Amino acid sequence: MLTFLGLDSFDQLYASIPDAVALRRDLQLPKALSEFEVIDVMADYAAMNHPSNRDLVCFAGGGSYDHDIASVTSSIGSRSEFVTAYTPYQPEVAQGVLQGLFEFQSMVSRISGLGISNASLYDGASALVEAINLGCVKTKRSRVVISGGINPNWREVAETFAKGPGHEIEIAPIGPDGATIWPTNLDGVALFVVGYPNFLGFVEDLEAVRGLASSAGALMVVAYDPIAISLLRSPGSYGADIAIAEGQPLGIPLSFGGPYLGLFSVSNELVRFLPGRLVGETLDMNGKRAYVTTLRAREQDIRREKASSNVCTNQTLMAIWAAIQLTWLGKSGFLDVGRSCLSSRVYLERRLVSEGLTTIETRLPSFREFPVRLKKRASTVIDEMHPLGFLAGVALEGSLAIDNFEGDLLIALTEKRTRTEIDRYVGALVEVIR
Amino acid sequence: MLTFLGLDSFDQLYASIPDAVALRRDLQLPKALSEFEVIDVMADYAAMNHPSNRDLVCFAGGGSYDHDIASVTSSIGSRSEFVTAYTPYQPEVAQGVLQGLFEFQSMVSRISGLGISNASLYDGASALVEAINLGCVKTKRSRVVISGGINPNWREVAETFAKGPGHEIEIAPIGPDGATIWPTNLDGVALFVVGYPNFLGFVEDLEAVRGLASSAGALMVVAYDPIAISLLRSPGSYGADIAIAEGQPLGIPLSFGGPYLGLFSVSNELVRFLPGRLVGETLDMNGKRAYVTTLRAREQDIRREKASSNVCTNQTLMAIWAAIQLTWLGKSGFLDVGRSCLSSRVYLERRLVSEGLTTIETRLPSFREFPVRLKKRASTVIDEMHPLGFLAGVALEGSLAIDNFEGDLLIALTEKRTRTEIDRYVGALVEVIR
Amino acid sequence: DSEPTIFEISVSGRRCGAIRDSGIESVDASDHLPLAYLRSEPVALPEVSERDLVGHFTRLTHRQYSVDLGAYPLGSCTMKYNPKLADTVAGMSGISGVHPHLPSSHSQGWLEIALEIESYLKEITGMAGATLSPAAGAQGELTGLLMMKAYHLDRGNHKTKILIPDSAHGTNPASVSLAGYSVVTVPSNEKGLVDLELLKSLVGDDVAGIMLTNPNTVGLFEEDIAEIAKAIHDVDGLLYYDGANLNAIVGIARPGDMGFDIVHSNLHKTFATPHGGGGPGSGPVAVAEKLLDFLPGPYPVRGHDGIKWTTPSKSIGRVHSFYGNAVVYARALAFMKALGGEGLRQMSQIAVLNANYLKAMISSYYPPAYEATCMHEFVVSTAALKKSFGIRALDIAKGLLDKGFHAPTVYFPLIVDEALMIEPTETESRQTLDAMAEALIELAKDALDEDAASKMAGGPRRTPVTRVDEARAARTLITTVDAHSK
Amino acid sequence: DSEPTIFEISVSGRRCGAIRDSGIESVDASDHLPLAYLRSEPVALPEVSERDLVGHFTRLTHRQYSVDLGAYPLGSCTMKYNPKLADTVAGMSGISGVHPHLPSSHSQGWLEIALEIESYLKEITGMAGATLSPAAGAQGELTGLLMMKAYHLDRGNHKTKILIPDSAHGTNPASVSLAGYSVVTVPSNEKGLVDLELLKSLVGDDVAGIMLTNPNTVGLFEEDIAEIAKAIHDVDGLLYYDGANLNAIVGIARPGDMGFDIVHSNLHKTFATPHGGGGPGSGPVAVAEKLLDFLPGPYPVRGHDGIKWTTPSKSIGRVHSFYGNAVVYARALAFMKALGGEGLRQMSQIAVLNANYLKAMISSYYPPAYEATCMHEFVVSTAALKKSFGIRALDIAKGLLDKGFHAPTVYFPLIVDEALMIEPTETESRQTLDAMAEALIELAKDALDEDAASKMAGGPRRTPVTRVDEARAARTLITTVDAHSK
Repeated sequence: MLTFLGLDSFDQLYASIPDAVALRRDLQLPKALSEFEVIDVMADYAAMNHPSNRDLVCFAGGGSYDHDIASVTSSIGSRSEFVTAYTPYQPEVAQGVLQGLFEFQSMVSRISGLGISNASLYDGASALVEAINLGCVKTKRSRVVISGGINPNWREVAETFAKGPGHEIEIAPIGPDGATIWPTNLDGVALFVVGYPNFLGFVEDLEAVRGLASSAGALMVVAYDPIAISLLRSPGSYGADIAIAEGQPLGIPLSFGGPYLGLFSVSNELVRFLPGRLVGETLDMNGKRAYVTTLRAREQDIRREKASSNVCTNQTLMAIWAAIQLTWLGKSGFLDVGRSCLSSRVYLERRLVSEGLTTIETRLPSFREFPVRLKKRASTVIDEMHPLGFLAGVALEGSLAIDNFEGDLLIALTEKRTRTEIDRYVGALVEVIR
Repeated sequence: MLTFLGLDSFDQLYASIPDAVALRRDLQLPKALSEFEVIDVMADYAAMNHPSNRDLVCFAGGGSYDHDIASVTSSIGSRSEFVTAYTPYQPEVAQGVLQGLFEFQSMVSRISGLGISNASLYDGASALVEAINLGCVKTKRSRVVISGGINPNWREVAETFAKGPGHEIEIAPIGPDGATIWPTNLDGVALFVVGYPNFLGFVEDLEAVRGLASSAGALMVVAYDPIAISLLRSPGSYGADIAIAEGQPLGIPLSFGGPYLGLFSVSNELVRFLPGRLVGETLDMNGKRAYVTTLRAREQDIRREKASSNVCTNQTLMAIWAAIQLTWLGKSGFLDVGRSCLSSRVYLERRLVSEGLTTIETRLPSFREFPVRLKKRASTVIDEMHPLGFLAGVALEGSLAIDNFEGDLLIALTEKRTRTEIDRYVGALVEVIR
Repeated sequence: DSEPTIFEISVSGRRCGAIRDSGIESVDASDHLPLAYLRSEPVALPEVSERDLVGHFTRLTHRQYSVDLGAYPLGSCTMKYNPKLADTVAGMSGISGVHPHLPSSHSQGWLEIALEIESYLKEITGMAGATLSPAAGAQGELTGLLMMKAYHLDRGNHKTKILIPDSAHGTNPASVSLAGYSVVTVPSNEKGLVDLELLKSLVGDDVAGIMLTNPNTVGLFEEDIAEIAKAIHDVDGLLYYDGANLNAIVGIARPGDMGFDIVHSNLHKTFATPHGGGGPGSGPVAVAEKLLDFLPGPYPVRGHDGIKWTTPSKSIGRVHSFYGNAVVYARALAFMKALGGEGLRQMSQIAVLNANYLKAMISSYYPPAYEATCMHEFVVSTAALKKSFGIRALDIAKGLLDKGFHAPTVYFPLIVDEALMIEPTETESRQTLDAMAEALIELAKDALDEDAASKMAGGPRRTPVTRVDEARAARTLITTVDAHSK
Repeated sequence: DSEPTIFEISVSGRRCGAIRDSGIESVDASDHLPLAYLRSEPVALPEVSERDLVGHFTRLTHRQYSVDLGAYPLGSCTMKYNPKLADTVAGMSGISGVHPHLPSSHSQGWLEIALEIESYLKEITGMAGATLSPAAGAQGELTGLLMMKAYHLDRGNHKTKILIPDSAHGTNPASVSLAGYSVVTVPSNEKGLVDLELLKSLVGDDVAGIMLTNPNTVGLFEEDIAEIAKAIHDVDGLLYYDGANLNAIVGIARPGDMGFDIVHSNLHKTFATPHGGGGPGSGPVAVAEKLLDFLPGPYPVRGHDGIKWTTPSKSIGRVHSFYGNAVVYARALAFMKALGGEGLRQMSQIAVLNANYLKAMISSYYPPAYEATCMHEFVVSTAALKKSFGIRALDIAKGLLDKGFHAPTVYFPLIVDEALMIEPTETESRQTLDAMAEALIELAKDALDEDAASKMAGGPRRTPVTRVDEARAARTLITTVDAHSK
C-alpha cells in the first residue's frame, strides 16, 4: 500500500510533523504480549482484588449495590451489536440501539414519574451536575441548595463542576433524625436537591420539599434510589421537576465504580433544557415506525458554546443492560426486589437491636439502607469484619462523614442477601464488637 | 387457553393416558430455585473440582489437551445464532451454520489430506466406531485390526459397538520401542487402524501400514492428533482411506471430557459411505451461492434400517468453534503451535533425563506426548504431584495400561506450557521421586 | 450479498494474534522427527486478521435463524427456549476447565453433578439406574439396544427381531440394524396408534423387544401401552422408550410405570440444552432394575469415601471417550433445578396445551391427521391444498420462513401424506401461537389463489438466500473449498 | 417487520424468573413506611416471559449495525475493531465484582491497573501525571479546563478567554462555556490549518489557553504547533490537547513534546474499548508537571505500604462518583499490553496509511477538501455532486448504508461544504478499503445518472428501516411509550 501511494516508508507519511516535535525514540513501554499472557497478567491483578461474593459477603451500599443480575442481562447485553455499535447517528442501521434506548427511557419515566427521560448520563454524580446546570439556566439563578443527605461523593462532584459557571452550592445539614434541615432564607434559590431515600437510607418528606421549592420559585430535584421506587411513590408524583438517580442497581455490575449509569428525567415543560441524548419515535419513508435521536438542536455539537451541557457520549450500553434487567424483573419482580430489600433491612435492624449492638433511635423511616452506631468506629469494624468474610458496610468517615452520623457504619441490604448470610453477619459483628 | 379449548383442567388434556400408567403423585424432586440459587449450587459443585489452571498446571493429555483458546473462539462461538439454532433442515434460514460447517469441512480436509470430511461426529471414539462400520460395510469383511497404540478408551468403545454387527476386533500389541506389532496373517482384514502419533505419543511408520493394508485389500484408517499435523505429513499423503481424530485440541475446553468433536475424513471414493452430516455448496433460485446438507440419502432418517450409521446429531457447535480457532491460528499460528509443542516436549524430556529421572530409550520419535518410567508408579506420582500444583500426566495403568509401558506416566505438552512451568514441574517431580 | 468464505477473505501472510511465548527456544523439527515424516508446506489454513475473522463469523450469524430469534415449531424436535442461566453455569472454570483424566478425588463436583442428574432422570422416567455416557439420542438408542442384547445373551434367550412402529424416527431402525437385530415394522391403525392385535400377532419368542416413543410420533398417547408391555414381557422381550417425546409427560406419566425397561432422554429437547445447530446433544439412558448390571462403564458410584468410577459386572463396556457430553448434562441439571418437580410437570402441561391450542386455531385450514387430543405435537396434512394449485407441504414450510418463523417438520412421519408436524413447545406465548396460526392460515388462503400460490411455490424470497437447489448440491458435490479446483 | 416495543409484547401477569428466596419473611411495607409515601400500584414495567425478552432484544440486535458486522468509517470517531481479549478481562470476577467502597488494602489489583494505564498514558502523551476519573472525553475536557482555571487562579492570572479553531468538535466550545470561559474562534487558513498570524493577533493576557486537536479535525497535522505553543505560553496560557485524534500519532509524536499542558484521551477511540452504541467511554486526562497539584482527587498513589487514595494539595476536587469508568480502562490496558510499544506505533502508522490509501483511491470522484498528506482521516467535499441531480453528502452516506457499510461522518467539520469525513482506522484490511472505495465510486457515478440519483435520494432502502423522518420526531416528540396517550 505504501508502494501504491508512491512512498518508501512510513516516515514519508509523517513528513508534515516537524522534526522538533517528532518522537525520535521508541516508546518506553513493554513489548507486545499474546492475548493469553495479557489475560494472565490481568488475572494476577484481579486476584489482588477481593470481589463481593460468597467469600466476602457485601453489606456495603453508599451508591453502589450488590444486586443479583439476571443471566439474560449480561448475555443479551453483551451481544456485539450492542457492544460495538457507535452512537446511532445513522438511524436506518441503528434501530436496535435506538429502540432499546426508547424502551429504557419509557421505563425510567415510569419509575421516576416524569414524562421525559434522557438516554442516560455518566453516573449519578454527573446527573446531579447536569440538574444543577439545567436548574440555573432555567431559573437564571445560581444559588443551589443541596441536602446534606445527598451522596457526599456526588456533592463533591457538584462542587467541582460548579466552579466553572460559578454556581453557589450550599449544603443543608442533616439533623439527628436523619432529615434535611432546609434553610429558612429561600431567596434566589435555583433548585433544591433532596435524596429519596437519602444517602443514609432515610426517606425524607418530599411534600415539604415541594412546598419549599414552590414558595422559592425554585426547581425541585429528587435524587432517588431506583430500587426504592418499587415501593415508594415516584418523584414525579410529588411534583418533582427533575429526578436523577444512579442506575447501577438496575443490573450493572459493581465494577469498582464504573461504568455506571446516570438516570435523568424532567417534567414535560423542561424537555428543551434536557441534557444528553434523547430518542424519539417517528416514521420511515414507508410509514413504518422508526426511532431516531431527537431534539438534537439542544446538543453540544450543534449549539456549541451556547449549549448548557457538553455531554456527548452517554452510557448507552449500561442503559440497554438496565432495560433488559428491568424487563427481566418486570412489574412483579421489581416489586419483589423492593419487598425483599425492605424485609431484610427490617430483619437485620431488629437482629442488631436484639443483640444489643445498637439502639432504636427516633428518626426517619428507612428503606434498605441505614446507619448504625457501634462501639467501634465503622472503619475499624470494616477492617475486622473482612477476615470473617464480610464487607461490613460503608464507613461514614472522612469525606463520607455526615453530621450527626460521623463514624457510623452504613449498612445496605439487597434481595441478594439471605437470612443465613445476615445471621452470620450479625454473629460476626457480635464477635468484632464485644 | 384451556377455556378456548373448552376444557376445565389440564387433566382433561391428558384424558388419553390410562389411569393405570398415570403418575398419581408429585415428582419426588426438589422445588424450584431462582436462577441465582441454581448458579450458587452449581458453583458449589464447581468448587469441588480442580480445573486445569495456574494452581493445577496440566501436563495430562491422553485424548484431551490443555491448549490456549482464543477469546474470539468462545466469544463468537457463543453467539446465540450458533448456539440455539437447530440442525439446518431449512437451508434458506440456516446459511450461517451451513457455511460455518462448509468451512470447517474444508479445514479438516486440508488437515487430514483427504478430500471429503463430514460435519463432525461425537468424539474421537465415535469416529473410530464409524470408521470400523464403514470399513466392514465397504469391504464386506469383519476382521478389524486396531493398533494397541490407539487410545485404550476408544478401543473399548469400538469393542462395545462391535458387538452389535458382530465385528471381530483384534488388538495389535505395542513393542518396547512404541511401535505397533502388526499381525502377519492378513486374511480377511477389513481395516487397519493406526495412531498418528499413537496414544503414547510415538509417530508410527504410516508407509508400512499403507503397505499392509494394500496387500490385505483392507482400508487404512489413521487416528491422528490434529495438532501434530501442523508438522507431520497428512494421513492423506500416505494414502489413508479414512482419517479420524479427536478435535478437542482445536479450541474446545477440557469440559470433563465432553462435548468434544470427532473429525472424520475419507477419500473421495468413499463419499457415499460417509457417516454423519455433509454440507455441500450449491445455488439458490437467484443463482447466488448457498449451502445445504447433501447426500442426505445416506442418512438414517431416509435409509432407516439400511443405514450403515445411526448418527443423527453431530457436534455442530464444536465444529464452529474449531473453525473459528483454526482461523484464529491461521496458517502460521497453527505451525507455531506445533513447533511450540515439539520444542517443549524436547526441552522437558531433556530436563527429565538430565535430572536422572528417566533414561533415553531406543524408541520411535515423539511429537508432544511421551511416556516416562519413574521410580514410583504413575498413579502415585500423580497423587503426590497434586498438592504441588500439577496434574502430572496420565497414568498408564488399569484400563489405560499398554504393553511394555504399564505403570508409566504419560506426559503431554501444549503451547500453553511455559518454560517456568516446566522447570517448576521438573523440580516438583524431583521432590516427589527422590 | 453472499458472504465470501473465510478462505476467500484470506490474504497470504496475514494473521490474528500470536500464541504464547513459552520462553523455550524453538527446535528444528527435522532434528527430532524423521524428515520423511515432515510436511513440506504448512497446512493452508485461512490467513486473516482477527478483525476480519470476527466480521466474517458475525455476519454468518446474521444469516442464521435460531430459537433466540423466534419460534421453531419443528415437530419431534422440541425446540424450546434455552434459559441463559445454563450458560452462566457452563462458563464456570470449575465446570469447563476440568481435565477428564483428573483423578476422581479432585473431580467430586462433577461426579456429584452426574449422580444428581441421574437421580432426576430416574425419578422422571421411573427407572432404577442411568448412564450419562451417550453423546446423543441416537447413541443412547444403540447403547440401550446393546444392553438389551447383553440381557438376552445373559439369559440365554435367542432373539433376532425388534419391533418398531411405522411412524418411528429413522434412528430407531438404523440403531436396531447396528445392534445386529432385524427390524419388524408394526403398522399404525387408522387412529395413528399401534394396532394391538396386529402387534400381538407379530410377537414371538424371537422378539428381543420393541422400540416405542409415547406419546408417539404423530403426537398421540399409546393408550394400549400396558397391554403392549404385557405382550412383549410375556416373551421376555424388553421395551425400549425413545425419549424424543418425553416433553409431553414429565410428572404426568412415567415410562417405567408403563412397563418400559430402557429409556433414553434427549436432554436438548426436554431439558432445554441448546441445540448448537445440530449438536452437541446428550442421550442418557435409564434402565429398569433387571438391566442395572449391563450399564456401560465406568460410571460414578457413591461409596463411603466419596464418589468413584466403577464398571458393573456385566457391563456392555465403554460407549464414549469419557463420561458423555458432561457440560451438556450440567446445563440440563441447572434447568431441572430451576424448574423443580412442579415446574417440570407444568412444562409438560403447557407444552400439551400449546399444541392443542395451535391445532385448534388452524384445524379448519389444516386438517389434523388424527382427531384425538394431541400431546405436545400434532400432524396435519396439506394433501388437500395440493389439489388447488399444487401447493405442497414444502411450500407452506418455505412460506412460513418468509413470514419470520421457522418451518415445521415436513414429510414426517412417513405414514401421513404431505405431513406438517408441528410442535410449538411450552415456551412460546399465546401471542406467538396466534401469530403463527395467522401466518399459517394466510398461507393456506394463498394456496387457493393462483397468483399467490405461484409466488409461494418459488419461495422463500425474503430469507438470506432464496430456495436452495438441493439436487444440484448432490450432483456437483462440492463439500470443501478445494472441490472447485478438481 | 418492525419489532413491537417490549411494552406491546407485555401481557398482564406474565414474568421471567423469580428472585432469590432470602428465607426472610416478607414484611408489609405499610408497617415500616408511612402509608402516604407508598405507591398504590406497582411500577408498570413490562410483563413478559424470559423467552419473549430474549426474542425481543435479540431481534433488536439484528436491526443494528456494529463494528463486528463491518466497517465504520466515521471520521473523528475512530471506530476500530475491539479485540475480544478485553471482554475476557472485563468478565473476570476480580475485575467486575469489586465494590468501589472496598478499602484500598483489598483492591490493590485495581489500583495497580490504574497506575499502570496511567504510566502508559503518560509515556504516550509525554505528560507527568494523569487522572482516570473522567467518564468520557467531554468530561475530560471540562476536567482539564477546570484544572486550567485552578492554575490561573492559583497564579493570580486574570483570564477570560479560550481559543478554539473553527474546525473543533462541538464539545470544545460547550466545555469552555461550562468552565466559565468565553470562546474565541480561530479561523482555519485555506490549507485547513490554524492561521498562525491570525492566532497571534488573538492572543493576549486575557487568554487562558487554547484547545486543539492535532492532527486536527480535517485530518492534518498542525505544522506550526511549536509556534502556537510559544505564543500561548508567552502569556502564561495553557495548551489543551483534545485526544480525539491521538490514534494518528502514538509513538510518532507526543502532545507533551509539542508543548501541550493538558491532554485527554478517548480510550474507546485510540485504545479500542468498544463504544457500546454511545458509551460508556473513558476520558483520562494527563497533565504537565506544573498542573500535577490540580488533578482531581482522590487518585491512587503508591506508597511504601501499597497504593492508597490521595488528593493533591490544590485539587479541583472530585469529578466522578468513584474513580471513573474502571472496567473501560482495564480493557484499554489489556489492549495496550497486547500491542506493546512497537505495536502501538504500528497501529498509528497503519491508520495513517489506510486513510491515505482510501483517500487516493477515491480522490478522482471525491475531491479532498485539502491536498496535503492526511493523518488518520480526511475530509472530502461532495459539493460538486450537488450540482448534477442534487445528490448531497447525506445521500452518499445513506447510499453507503445500502451497500453494507456504515456511513462516514457528514457535514462535519463545519468549515467544509458538503463534507464527508472518512476515517477507515488501522483495523480494516486493504480488501475492505478497496470494497469501500468501490462502493463510494459507484455512488458518485450514480449521482451523475438521473434515475440512479433519484433512487439514491430516497435511500437507504435495504436497511431495517428506510430513511427516517427526523423532523417528525422533533415535532411529535414521542420519547416514551406513554407519550402516545397524551
